[in-house]
Amino acid sequence: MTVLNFIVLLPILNAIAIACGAPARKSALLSAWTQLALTIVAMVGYRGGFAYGSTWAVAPEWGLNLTFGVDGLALVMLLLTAIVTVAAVWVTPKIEKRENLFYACVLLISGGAAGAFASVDMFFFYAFHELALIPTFLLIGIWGQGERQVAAWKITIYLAVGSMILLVGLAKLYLAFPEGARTFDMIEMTKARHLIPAAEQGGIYIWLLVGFGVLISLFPFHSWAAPAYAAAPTPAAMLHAGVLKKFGLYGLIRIAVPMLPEGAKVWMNLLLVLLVANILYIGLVTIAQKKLDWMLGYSSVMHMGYIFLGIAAGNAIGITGASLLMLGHGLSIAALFAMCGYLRQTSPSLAFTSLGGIAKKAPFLGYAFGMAAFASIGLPGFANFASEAMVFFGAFKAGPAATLDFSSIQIATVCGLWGVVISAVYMLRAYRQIFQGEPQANVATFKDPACSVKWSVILLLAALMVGGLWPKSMLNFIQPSVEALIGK
Amino acid sequence: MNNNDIIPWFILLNPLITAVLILFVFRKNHGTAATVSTMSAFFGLVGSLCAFTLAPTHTFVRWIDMPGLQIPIGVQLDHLSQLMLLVVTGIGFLVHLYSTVYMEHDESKSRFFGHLSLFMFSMLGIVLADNFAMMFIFWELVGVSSYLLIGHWFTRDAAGKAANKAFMMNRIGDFGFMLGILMLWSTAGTVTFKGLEAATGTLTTNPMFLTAAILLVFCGAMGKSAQFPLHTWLPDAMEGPTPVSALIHAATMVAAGVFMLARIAFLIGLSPAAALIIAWIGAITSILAALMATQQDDIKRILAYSTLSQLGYMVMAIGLAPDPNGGPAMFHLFTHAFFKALLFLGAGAVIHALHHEQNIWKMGGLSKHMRVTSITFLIGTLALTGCPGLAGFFSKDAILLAAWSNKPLFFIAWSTAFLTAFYMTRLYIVAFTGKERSEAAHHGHDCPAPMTIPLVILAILAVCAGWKTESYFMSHHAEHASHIPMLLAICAFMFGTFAAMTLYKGKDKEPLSLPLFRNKFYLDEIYGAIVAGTQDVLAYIAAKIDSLISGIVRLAGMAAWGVGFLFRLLQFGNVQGYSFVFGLGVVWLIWFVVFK
Amino acid sequence: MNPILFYLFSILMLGFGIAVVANRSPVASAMSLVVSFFCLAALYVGLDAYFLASIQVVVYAGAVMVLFLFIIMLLDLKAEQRRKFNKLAIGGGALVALAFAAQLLGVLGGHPRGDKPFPELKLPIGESLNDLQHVGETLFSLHTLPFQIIGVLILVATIGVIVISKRELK
Amino acid sequence: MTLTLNHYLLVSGLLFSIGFAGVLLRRNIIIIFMCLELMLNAANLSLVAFSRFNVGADGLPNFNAQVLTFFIITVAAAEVAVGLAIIVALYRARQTTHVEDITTLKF
Repeated sequence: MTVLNFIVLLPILNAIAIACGAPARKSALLSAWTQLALTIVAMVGYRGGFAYGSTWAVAPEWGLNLTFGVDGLALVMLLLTAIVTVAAVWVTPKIEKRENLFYACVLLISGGAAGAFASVDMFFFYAFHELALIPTFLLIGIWGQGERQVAAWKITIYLAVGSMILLVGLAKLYLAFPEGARTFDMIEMTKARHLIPAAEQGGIYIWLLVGFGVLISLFPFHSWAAPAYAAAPTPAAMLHAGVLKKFGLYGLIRIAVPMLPEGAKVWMNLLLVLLVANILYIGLVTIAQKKLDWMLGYSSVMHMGYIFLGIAAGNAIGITGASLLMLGHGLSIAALFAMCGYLRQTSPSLAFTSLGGIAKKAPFLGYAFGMAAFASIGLPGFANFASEAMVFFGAFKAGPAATLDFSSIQIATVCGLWGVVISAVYMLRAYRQIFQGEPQANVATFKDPACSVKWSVILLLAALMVGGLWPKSMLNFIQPSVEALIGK
Repeated sequence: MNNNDIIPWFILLNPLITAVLILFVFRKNHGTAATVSTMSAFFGLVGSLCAFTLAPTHTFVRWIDMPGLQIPIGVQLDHLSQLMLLVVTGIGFLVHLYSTVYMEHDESKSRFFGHLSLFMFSMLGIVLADNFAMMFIFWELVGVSSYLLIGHWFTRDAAGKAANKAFMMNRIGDFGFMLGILMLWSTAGTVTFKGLEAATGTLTTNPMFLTAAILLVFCGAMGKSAQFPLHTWLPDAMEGPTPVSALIHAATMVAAGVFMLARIAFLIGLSPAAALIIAWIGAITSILAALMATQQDDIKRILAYSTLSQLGYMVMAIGLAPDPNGGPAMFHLFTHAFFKALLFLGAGAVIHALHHEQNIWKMGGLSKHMRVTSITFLIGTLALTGCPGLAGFFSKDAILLAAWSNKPLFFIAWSTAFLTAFYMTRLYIVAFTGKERSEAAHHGHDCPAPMTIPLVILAILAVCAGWKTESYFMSHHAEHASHIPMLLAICAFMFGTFAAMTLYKGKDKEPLSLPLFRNKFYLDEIYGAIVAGTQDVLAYIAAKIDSLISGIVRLAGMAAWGVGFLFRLLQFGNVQGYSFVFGLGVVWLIWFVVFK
Repeated sequence: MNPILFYLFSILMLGFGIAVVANRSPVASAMSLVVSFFCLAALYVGLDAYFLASIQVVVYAGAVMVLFLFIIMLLDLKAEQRRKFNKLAIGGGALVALAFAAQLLGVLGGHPRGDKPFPELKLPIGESLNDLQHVGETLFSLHTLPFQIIGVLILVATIGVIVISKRELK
Repeated sequence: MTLTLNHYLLVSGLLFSIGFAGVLLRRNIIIIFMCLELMLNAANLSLVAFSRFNVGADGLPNFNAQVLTFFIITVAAAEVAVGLAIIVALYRARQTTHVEDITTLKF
């Protein structure tokens, strides 16, 4: 029973305990904090390669065994999950109806994500993610706001279809290996990746790309994201936007990039077109939004474009940058959704016109939201900037040097750079309309959030600053594992 | 890391620590915040004074260290940065001292000083940066701190909008800057200046590429130093408190662009095409700004346009004579920083005394009551307009000399000099001489000591900054330059001042009104239309397309309902019909099986 | 069984079958159905299936038709008045039936094995075909399970009838 | 001419078509029910014909078919009973045996 098993099983067991009647908020907080502590212990004790391995043979005849194992990249993802879980549980306001089921669902999502990141077995990697799908549906459907049923149904059906496509892709990948070398263990698969015939890789890659793309809200498959986050209760939005979306990207980096290099080359241009659309088109859509929660939903969809740019670059710099950006974006979007949830108490509609001058009444919130906003648009000093810079450097390096006719990936980098301007436009416009100016009538009684919201936001921002001011702390984990995956 | 390597790190990190202390510890007690901030500015000045004497050093820390990408955070003390340190910390300290009184009864004083220290940290970061990536980091941090300071009185909508506009323009500039860095880095393989200097061989293989890269990097400078297309944010930045305008929008931040160009002067030298374009953009900015300044009524707006114009001068100088030691541009930057800060602080004193009255036509006859302020303001005006013997004259003369080889540019430079003399004299005469035009002007009085002392110090500096310091900036001495440019410069000064005197002596309202200049060539409206036309329209279209895409997704749901509806129609309720259909099926089946 | 009898009875059967369909009054249809069953029993005898012939007469002609007549009496059905004819339905129905018959002829036309005469029965001299014994034997030896199921089915049917026809207990 | 299997099959087919036409054409449920019986008996006839036609090794007709016919008859009896009960219940509910009046399951 390694520390990793505890990290994964803790939230799931706690969820069951809470569902059976344990005191909801207290045990959820306890479980979240212990999960964070254990993750930090695991990170401190990490010495490289795949650590904390443990296997349970579930169905030996099919080669199905629940193996856990973690490398640097997965550890950083577990850290992200732990931090966002602590913040999500801590920031939840008083729940009136069925509090136990609420916290059970939140912990199940966190457990599902942690399980997915920690599992080395492709089957359970997929299964753990599915575990997190249903609690999201329940959270949005029961405790959400606005037209929550529609949003809940939409996100669940959309992601279910996405998972189906993904399942087909994974199955094709499994079958692409010659008879003898078939295994679910991702480490062996990465070692035996040369056995996959080059011709088939394109076919498999597109399934994985579309499957993961739906889970990550890549351009054409993004219409579930904004309504779901607008309708979701705060912790659900934080956990889903912050952590669960990273599952798709982690999957791409862990499976698609190392095992299907030719496939990546075949579909490179399509991926570039989609991610440029993700950045520019969704950026413009974000500008057109009139409500804060919708805007944050779309902005999180837009930032996926940068991570995809890093992955499309295919070199060590780009992918390391993309992994760090996953951490940075997860933390910043979680902080933004936490505060957006708190703002919802003054004006449920969260429309820009109905909010104004909040910084005067709630200076801490004004400052914290400002920092989170600046972090998400890539201000140096936060993890987002360091990682976005590496993504741009990596992506630009993937094209030819010293010529003015840029290759497709370099043009995508230029569009990505312009995306930084677009994100500044919508984020600052929102910040000015909500926080600056004279306080409006309905804001008169507004005051700074209670210490639970305050300290969870501080925790998220502190993690962001550590990642930003001293990125080597995270890069020491990510870099070796990325280089192990795709070579120098 | 022997002990004098500590000094540059101390200079850099001291304001950051102060900012963190103020914003998180001294949030409530404003008094201590002001003193802590001013003390740290003083230590910064002392540090940079002794750094001035040090031999050039270069120490760095590895920030991002990957096989293909090494981004260090390093401090580089050399000829250029030692001088700039003096300018930044010197004026920074004086502004800190000045604003302890100016922001006396502002209810969020600690936040102001916190942001001021944050700005000092980011500005010093740019000055000490030894590579492009670190410079870009502090470039954005300077943009954010100017956003925070412009938007200090955020309850006023105008301030919020101005802060947004400033940050947006800087961001557009940074877009080009980052792209330029990427292009240079992908070719040279390194971001450090020393590395780029070593890799000039590989850079010049494709001259077109090098020109494009330099112009993109210059795009960053345009954003920060408010050059022609991206200049409209500077006049609006006057929404911020006056010390902010003095420190940021006169002396230091806007000069960052010029400093960066000086830092890569060796690159500009390699591509004459880029140098010429830079020179022309600088010239256009200076002439436009000078024309606009002649028609403004707000004292701070006039000074803002004058800064714009002088910045155009410096950029033109960099374009004409790129010199690793700084050349005429840095010389002008050095002198301009002092007298422009002096003018802004003087204007601040006037505004403070007249209870936030900024319209010069409401002032008049201030020299009678505010003796020290008006004398120092006069010295600043003369220095700026290029009165022989004062600092401005020497640096402007150096630029005119450099422009002498390119006649059209010289003509533009000369007419700008003339216009500068014109609008500055107009300002002085209307504001300080003649009779009081408003009741507030009547009992204006000199400000308390901490405000007037910086004025006096800056006045002294404005006078003697030009003497014998020119050689510091010139790496190679022009053997014997012709004297014609100097004579023409003196004529420009005299004609300008004389014209302004005759036109504005004893006038009560603006004699000549040129709406084109008054409304700033309608550039703000044009930009507004462009942004509204492209971005908002595109955003609207994008939102519509997005609802279309989500419609398609809903279509899938509708399709399922439609198919369900079709099959429902099969149950038409008539028993005969069912048996008939059944019969048909049987007959068809038999036919299919047996006879086909 | 000589062909003449076969033709007689089959024509009678088909004729009364058509009578069942064509008659206005349900009682007339019922009576023609009974006669049709008798002719069918005769055909069974022609095919040496004496036990089945008797069962046919007893169960069908006897029990089933009595039920029908009982129900017709209970519901006091009148002869149908002239209802408006739905030309299309009538035509369609007739067409399908004719098509079916035509197909049948086609199939039988192409069925050579059916043209051989019925083979002779090898019986020990003097005895007639004791088919009742043989049917009983096969019933209770090969088809025991279906037999049980049929028993249960009959039971279920009777209970069902009682439940359905019971008046609603308000 | 001597009787062959086809004759019997032809007769049973004709009987079946008559029954089937009856079901299609008539509007009265009782009559439809009777025609249904006709169709069942047509099937029985062809079964018995086959039973007589396939004389086994022991020279006796194949009695399985006859047992099957026996089962069909019993099932038909049960079916008539239940069918008529339903018709009675239907009549009590709707006072009609006319097929076109009973369309509750219409869409």
